[in-house]
Amino acid sequence: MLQYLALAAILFAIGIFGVLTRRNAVGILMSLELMFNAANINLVAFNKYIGAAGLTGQIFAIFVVVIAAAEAVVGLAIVLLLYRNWQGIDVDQMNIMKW
Amino acid sequence: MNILSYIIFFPILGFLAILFMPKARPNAVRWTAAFFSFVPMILSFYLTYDYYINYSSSSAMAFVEGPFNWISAINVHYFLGADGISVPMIFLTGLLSFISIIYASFIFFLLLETGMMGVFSALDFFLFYVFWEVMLVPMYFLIGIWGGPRKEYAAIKFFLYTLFGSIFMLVSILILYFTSEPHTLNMIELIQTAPALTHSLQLFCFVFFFIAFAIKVPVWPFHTWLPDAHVEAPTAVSVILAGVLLKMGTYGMLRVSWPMFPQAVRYFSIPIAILGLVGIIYGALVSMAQTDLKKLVAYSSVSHMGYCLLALGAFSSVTAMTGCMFQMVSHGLITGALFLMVGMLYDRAHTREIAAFGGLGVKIPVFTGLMVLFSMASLGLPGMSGFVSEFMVFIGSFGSFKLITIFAVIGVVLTAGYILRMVQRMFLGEFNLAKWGGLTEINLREILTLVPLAILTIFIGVYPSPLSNMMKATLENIVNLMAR
Amino acid sequence: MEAESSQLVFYLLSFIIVIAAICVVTLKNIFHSALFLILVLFGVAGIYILLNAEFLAAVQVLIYVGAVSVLIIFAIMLTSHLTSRKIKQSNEQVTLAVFICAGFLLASLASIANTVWRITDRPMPEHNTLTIGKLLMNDYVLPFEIVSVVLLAALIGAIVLARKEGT
Amino acid sequence: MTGSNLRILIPEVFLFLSALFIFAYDLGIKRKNPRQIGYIALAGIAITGILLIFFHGGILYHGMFSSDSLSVFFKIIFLGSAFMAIGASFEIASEKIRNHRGEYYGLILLSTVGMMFLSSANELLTLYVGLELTTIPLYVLVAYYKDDKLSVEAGLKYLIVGAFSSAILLYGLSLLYGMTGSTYLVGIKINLSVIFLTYGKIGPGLILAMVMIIAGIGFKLALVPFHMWAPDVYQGAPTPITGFLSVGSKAAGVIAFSRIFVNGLIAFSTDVMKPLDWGIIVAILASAAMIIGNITALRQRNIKRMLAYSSIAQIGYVMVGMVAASTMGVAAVGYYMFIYLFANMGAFTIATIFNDKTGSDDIVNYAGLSKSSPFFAACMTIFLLSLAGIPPLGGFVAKYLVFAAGIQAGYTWLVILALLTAVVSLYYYANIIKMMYFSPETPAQPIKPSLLARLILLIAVAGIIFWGVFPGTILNFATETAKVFAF
Amino acid sequence: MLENTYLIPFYPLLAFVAILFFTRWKERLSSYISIGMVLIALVHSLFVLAAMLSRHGLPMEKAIPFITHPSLHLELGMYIDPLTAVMLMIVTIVSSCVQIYSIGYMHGDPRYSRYFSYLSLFTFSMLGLVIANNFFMLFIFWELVGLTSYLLIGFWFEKKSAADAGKKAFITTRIGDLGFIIGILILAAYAGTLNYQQVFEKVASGVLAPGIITLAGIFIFCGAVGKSAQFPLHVWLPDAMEGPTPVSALIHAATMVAAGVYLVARAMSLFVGSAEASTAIAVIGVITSLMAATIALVQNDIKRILAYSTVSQLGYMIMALGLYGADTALGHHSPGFVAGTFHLMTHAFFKALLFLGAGSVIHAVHTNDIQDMGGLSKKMKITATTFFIASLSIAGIFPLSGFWSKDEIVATTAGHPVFMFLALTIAFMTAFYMFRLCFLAFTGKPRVQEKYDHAHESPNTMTWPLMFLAFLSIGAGWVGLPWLSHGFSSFVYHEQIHHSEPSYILMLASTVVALSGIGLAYMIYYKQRFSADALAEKFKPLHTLLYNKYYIDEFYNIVIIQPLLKFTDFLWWFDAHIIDGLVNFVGWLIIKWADIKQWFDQYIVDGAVNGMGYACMAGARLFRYLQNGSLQFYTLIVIGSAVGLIIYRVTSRGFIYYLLGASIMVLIRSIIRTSGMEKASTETNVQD
Repeated sequence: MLQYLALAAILFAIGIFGVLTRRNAVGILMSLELMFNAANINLVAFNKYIGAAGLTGQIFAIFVVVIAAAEAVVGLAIVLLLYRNWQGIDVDQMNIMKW
Repeated sequence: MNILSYIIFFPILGFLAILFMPKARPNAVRWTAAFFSFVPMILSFYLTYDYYINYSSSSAMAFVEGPFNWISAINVHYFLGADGISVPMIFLTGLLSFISIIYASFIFFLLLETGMMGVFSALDFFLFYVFWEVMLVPMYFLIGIWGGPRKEYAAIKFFLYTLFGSIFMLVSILILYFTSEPHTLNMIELIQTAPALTHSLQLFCFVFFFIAFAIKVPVWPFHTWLPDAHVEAPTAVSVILAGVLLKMGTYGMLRVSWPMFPQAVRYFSIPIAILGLVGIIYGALVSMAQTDLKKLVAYSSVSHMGYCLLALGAFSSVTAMTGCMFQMVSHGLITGALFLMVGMLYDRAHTREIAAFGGLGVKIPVFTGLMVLFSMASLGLPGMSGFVSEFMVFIGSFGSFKLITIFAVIGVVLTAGYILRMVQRMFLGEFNLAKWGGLTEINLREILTLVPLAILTIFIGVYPSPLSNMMKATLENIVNLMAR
Repeated sequence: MEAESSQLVFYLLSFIIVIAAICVVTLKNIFHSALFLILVLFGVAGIYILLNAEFLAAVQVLIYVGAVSVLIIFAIMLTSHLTSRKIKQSNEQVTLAVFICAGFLLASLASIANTVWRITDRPMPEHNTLTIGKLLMNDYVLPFEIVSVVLLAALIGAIVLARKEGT
Repeated sequence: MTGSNLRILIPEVFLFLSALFIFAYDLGIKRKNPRQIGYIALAGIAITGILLIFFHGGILYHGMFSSDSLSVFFKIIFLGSAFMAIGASFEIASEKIRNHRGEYYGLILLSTVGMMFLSSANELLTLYVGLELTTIPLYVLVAYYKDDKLSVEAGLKYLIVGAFSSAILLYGLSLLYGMTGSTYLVGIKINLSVIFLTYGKIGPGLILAMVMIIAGIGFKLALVPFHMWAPDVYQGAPTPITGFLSVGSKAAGVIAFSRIFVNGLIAFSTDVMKPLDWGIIVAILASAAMIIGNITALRQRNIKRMLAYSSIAQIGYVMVGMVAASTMGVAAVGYYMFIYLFANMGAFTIATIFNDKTGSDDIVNYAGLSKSSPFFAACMTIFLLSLAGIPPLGGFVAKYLVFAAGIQAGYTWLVILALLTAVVSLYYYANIIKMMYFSPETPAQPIKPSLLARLILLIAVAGIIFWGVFPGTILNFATETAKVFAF
Repeated sequence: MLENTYLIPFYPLLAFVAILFFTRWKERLSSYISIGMVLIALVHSLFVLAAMLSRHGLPMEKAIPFITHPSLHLELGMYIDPLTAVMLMIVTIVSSCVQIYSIGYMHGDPRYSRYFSYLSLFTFSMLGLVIANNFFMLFIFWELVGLTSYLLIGFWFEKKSAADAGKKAFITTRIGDLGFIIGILILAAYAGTLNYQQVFEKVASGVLAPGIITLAGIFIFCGAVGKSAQFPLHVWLPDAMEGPTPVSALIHAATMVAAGVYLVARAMSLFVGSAEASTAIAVIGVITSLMAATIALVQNDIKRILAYSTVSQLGYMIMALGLYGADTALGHHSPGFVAGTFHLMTHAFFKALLFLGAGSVIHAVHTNDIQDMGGLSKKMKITATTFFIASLSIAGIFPLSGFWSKDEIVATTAGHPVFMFLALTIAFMTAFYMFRLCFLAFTGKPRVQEKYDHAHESPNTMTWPLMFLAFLSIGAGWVGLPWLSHGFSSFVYHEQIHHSEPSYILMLASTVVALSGIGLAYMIYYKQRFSADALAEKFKPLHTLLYNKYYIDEFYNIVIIQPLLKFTDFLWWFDAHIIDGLVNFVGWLIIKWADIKQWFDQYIVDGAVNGMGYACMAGARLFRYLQNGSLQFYTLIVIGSAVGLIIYRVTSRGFIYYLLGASIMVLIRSIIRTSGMEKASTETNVQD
């Protein structure tokens, strides 16, 4: 089981890296998907090895997939707004408010 | 009979009433404010009289109300009562509040009065703390709105400084609450149980309470808010500030710290007395350097309240404690009057620079006479209250601290020094006709505000035993509690 | 034997997922990143199958590929004039990010390795798709309903935001 | 299976239906009267509140949804904050939100539905889904001024950081599930102790899980250091939404936190289980929140940013009650949030109105407000003083309770720190009061808020004063909620 | 009448109140009320004296409680014994004379009524002081006396010198009172009471340790030092001459300054318990006396001469009392007590007369400088005559009153050769400077003609008191004639009657000394055999020293007052800057922290992201536009701190590494950014 967890951790870390470094808003959203997937791997792995009696983990994962999609939808809508307002989606530009 | 509750909450009614009054009629506001502080004053007089006649023989709380459940979840009760140390303070508060409102009818005074009266009669720690803090806000507004050129600085400094002090009190209150079994905030019960705390915890709580009270007093070196607040505050506010608010610190010590932490007081008695001594000398010396009359009076408060602390250091002497109480009352009367007079002068001359005046005795003899009277009272002239209190402080504390008291006596000379120097530079000497020719003598209203203070000052100085008897039983009880 | 082969498959899939994920977060061309993301998602679906979650794998492929195709469209649409240029796609905190990610990885791997896991040897039930369906309609009907509201909210929100106003 | 108990879902369902009705109504009736929809939303909230009185108590789906006193208490807070946010929105609805007014109100209601579900959730999945339902409409609402760069930027920041935190939270939740094999908090609690009793240890995975969950919920709470988004988002978002974020959304975080930690992980609240305890972590974060929040607020010139930092600090105080993990602590947290609802929503309502009338969020522009609009200034003063914790206002009792709980739990250092920072906080609160009252300037024209806004302000003021002086009712209720947790 | 002695102080008090509140606007009436009341007091005092005589000096005491405490009982009361009765007489007589005299002297003064109210208040205080039965009450009136003397000295407060003098008097005496209070505190602490008789009983019974008695005695004596203008606190008295002359007569000759002597006499039972304290008193007394006498030799201001003379005479009395205490403590007999008190009485009369006479002169010529006078005896017969009588009396010429009392003092020194020598020296000098004054002022040619022309005899209200006092100056001493059954000493005594046998040798010696002093003055200033100026020139350093009063004022100014004022200024600075500064600094620090944080955000955080060199760059704005990924920085913080917390809880050492690593990263980042600036900027250009 640990190998799955390790995979999830690595994937999660890569996702974090993406969120931290991607300048492109869509890129950040993609990285977020990686993180959600990593968590899902965890859930499903646990479901198999620990919570075998039920399917809670898998069901959890299904919900996560749906929610991730919902967030992606809203996220893309906001990205669209960004594009309208800034003519670009480089998040480095989104720094009017600071300090 | 809920006389204490009436005294406390009547002013609030006035505040609310005035809030809903049309602003266009200042006279109506003035009369309403006067009325709503007049009634508590009369009640406080009655209370004092009643206490003196009927209750002063025992140390038990009189006029007790409660304890009624207030916030049952945290054992907070509505619990009021008055004894020999609170009754004189209530009297003083009632009198000075009315005088201040007569002098300048700021409606925030009514809120302030509620807070002050509440502090002096609360017997539940929560209630005590609430009233303690409640005063800050109206005071903040009073200084901030109507104050002098640096009012904003002074107001926030006062607010932050005293709040800073009181948070330590809150921590201690909570510790006391949780260490008592069963948990209680009842001061009377805590006085019985608190000395059973471990030594270190007692010291801890004591120090925390002390910081809170010391800032209010103000004890050197926590005094720096005071000159700023006083100088910037409008006259009537200074009166209340000096007359009542400063007394809360020493009142708190007498009511809370001393009976609850006798071991800690014993442990710290010498440092306390030294702080008092430093306050006396330091305050007097710094007063001497002042060029602003109001600042001079303000710093003299530091000096005078030092006597209280010195007396409190001599915890085992009833005489010292009585001296402390006397000093509180007398300082309230005298400094209140002095601030009033400074204000009256300022209203006319628009300056408080001592050097700007000279020889005013020629032009405004009545004012000068009263000023000299209160100055003399301030420097502890026999026949006036200041002398009795200082003398008793000395006698009481000499038993415990010989050397410290001897040094403290030097304060008497220093006080005479700066007071006389002030009187001489302002009222004696050559009169500058060109500059102050238009100065007017004080009017009847102003005289009437001062006369009660003068009469009381002299009365206490000449015939102190009523006041002394009023608080004797209570103070003896405190001293006995201290022996635990 | 079966176990060994599944191990092999796992490592293969893992390798693909990790490499693809790294590509997703580092490639300069956002379009390529998106394609690699699809690869990752397929890989994860494979992992799900390994973990006896066939239904989830199907959901993964259906929804994610749907969602990600939208992402790709967006990516192309919004960055068409950027992708052609060779510009940095990552910002200035890369090294710090690497450090923190490494820290996270180390910490989490160490934690996971030292933690007590109560691994049961009971086998997974077969045909769990049916069970999942039943569960969703019974025990998990409440979150199911909530998630439907989430979707509704997301849709309405997206429409509100995305719509161009009267101009 | 527990069909008879389905009635406890009625308030949530009704609120959801009101939202749907608003969407439909807005489509059908073409916004002749912009206020109409607002009133419908207010009515929906009010009726939901009434329904809540009749339909509560009981559990559904093995405790997945439990309508206990704790949840009811927080639901009242959510509904209150939604009510006040919508009330305040009237001021901006006519000017700034020309289109999609219905969606605006509907999304607020949907978010509130999410909070209500969240507050009842005793199971990780429901909790997570409820949290998402709370958050996703807010992403949209924050960016609702679509042509305003600030608002969009705020939306982006909120979305990215929010989704990021959501993923982190999910990772933590998955670990928690993996360690215990259960998503029910009761199961988690039991299984963890079983593991500990069986194996003699649990392992650092729990730390990983706890920190990840704290980080995830910390986003909702704007708890330092997960607060970085808050000032920007608060500044950019429409002001009523900012208020809603700072109260409703925070309260949602608070209840999620208390459900997971104070209920599920209660065994790990003290250092008995060192290093697996979360108490010290939260205490550190709380102190950081109080310090950073209060100090950074000192020099803010924008009232919304200032209130953002202030609310960052406020959550630090709440967390002091939380780390106490006791009956008193939970009661204190509940009471705190209740008063905070009035004070903070009130302050934001005033900021909304002020911005609407003057177009400015700068504190400098509040100068002399007491002369032109005394009522307005007086209300603001009371809100600020309550936030600062000055008696006899509610904020004082709230702080008192929180600190009492802290002292009781032995966190004396934390309480002293909290008190010290409270003194600091007074400075910036008083700064606004100073502007309003002490400044010699006189603004050109008085600000005349609408009747509804006045009413809301009056209710908030009355609530702060009344429940400050007589905290008994609310406090008893809050103490009652603590019985949900078995301490 | 004896039982009602306590009423005596109240007569003048009544006058004070009446004048202050009711008759202030009617000047004549005010003065009449004042005088009437003091006369009533005088009559009452006479009755008291008579009653006292009739009961052979049996004391009586009466008291009411002031404050009652278990540890301390303070009371207000009266204690009447012969000493009290005599003091009452002295005070009321001198006061009456002075008040009557003042009618003329103060005529036309704008604050005429107030002057009389002050005089009444002073008389009240002085009488209260006299009848007190305990140290506490004594102290109360002691201070009130100080206050009224302040008011009276500074009566012409428009004159800066007068106001200054009043202040100086008050403060200087208060310094003495400091010791007095401490003495009282010691008594209260160790004896537990402040009542005279109870304290004395404890002293006599040996309850109090000798050390305590010495300490208490010396401290109480400090009060007397201040009030009686003894060295080193004598500096206020000469300055106090700025007040109206009758005031000088009343306060600084007859009554207030005598209060110190009275205190020593009153507390004699205490001092006899300690030879050390008594000796100290005697030494102080003689030093004062000698010093003041030498100063008086060269002064030119008529009132100052008299002032120094007063100081000198008071020192004389103090010395006598001190010697008595010392002798009695050692078991010897001594006439010192009687001598001191006797001289107190006679001195009161002739010194009052001298001052009033001086006032008469000043009234006439409007100058204080005796060098500007001369030949006034022709124009002012009564004044001149009475002045001469008083001078003879003070010089100790038989049979004037001064002779008898002075003689007793000299007799007291019999066992102490040094004291005796000094006493005689002082007597010589006294005679010399008094007659120097007389001759310069009243005889010879007028030195300033216009002043002389202007001079005239004073009105009757002024001359009558002069004559009455002259009569007393002559005859008051006769009550103590050794041959008339020792009238005074058998009435006023301490513990036991002690009559000193008249020592004719001593009488002769002192008369010779006095006469030679007069003779020398006669030679120099009347006959002008020697030139005074030449003498002054010859002993110039000494003359300068004396003329400048040993530079004591200057010494105090330089060593005490100026440093003190400097110190207060420093403290004020200290308070405003250091203590307050500390408070403000903390506040400033907190606020600054916000700034620092902002600065941190602006430069460090940005810098970490943007590169430190951003501030140095010319195209900083452009660069900033490109960078500041604040959003991602937020996420960085979120995950970074989460990871930090995890590591912190898992392994504390790892946490340190983590922190270290993170900070190194930030550092490296900044360095890289600084060096890699150009690349970044080119990239910017590409994008644009």
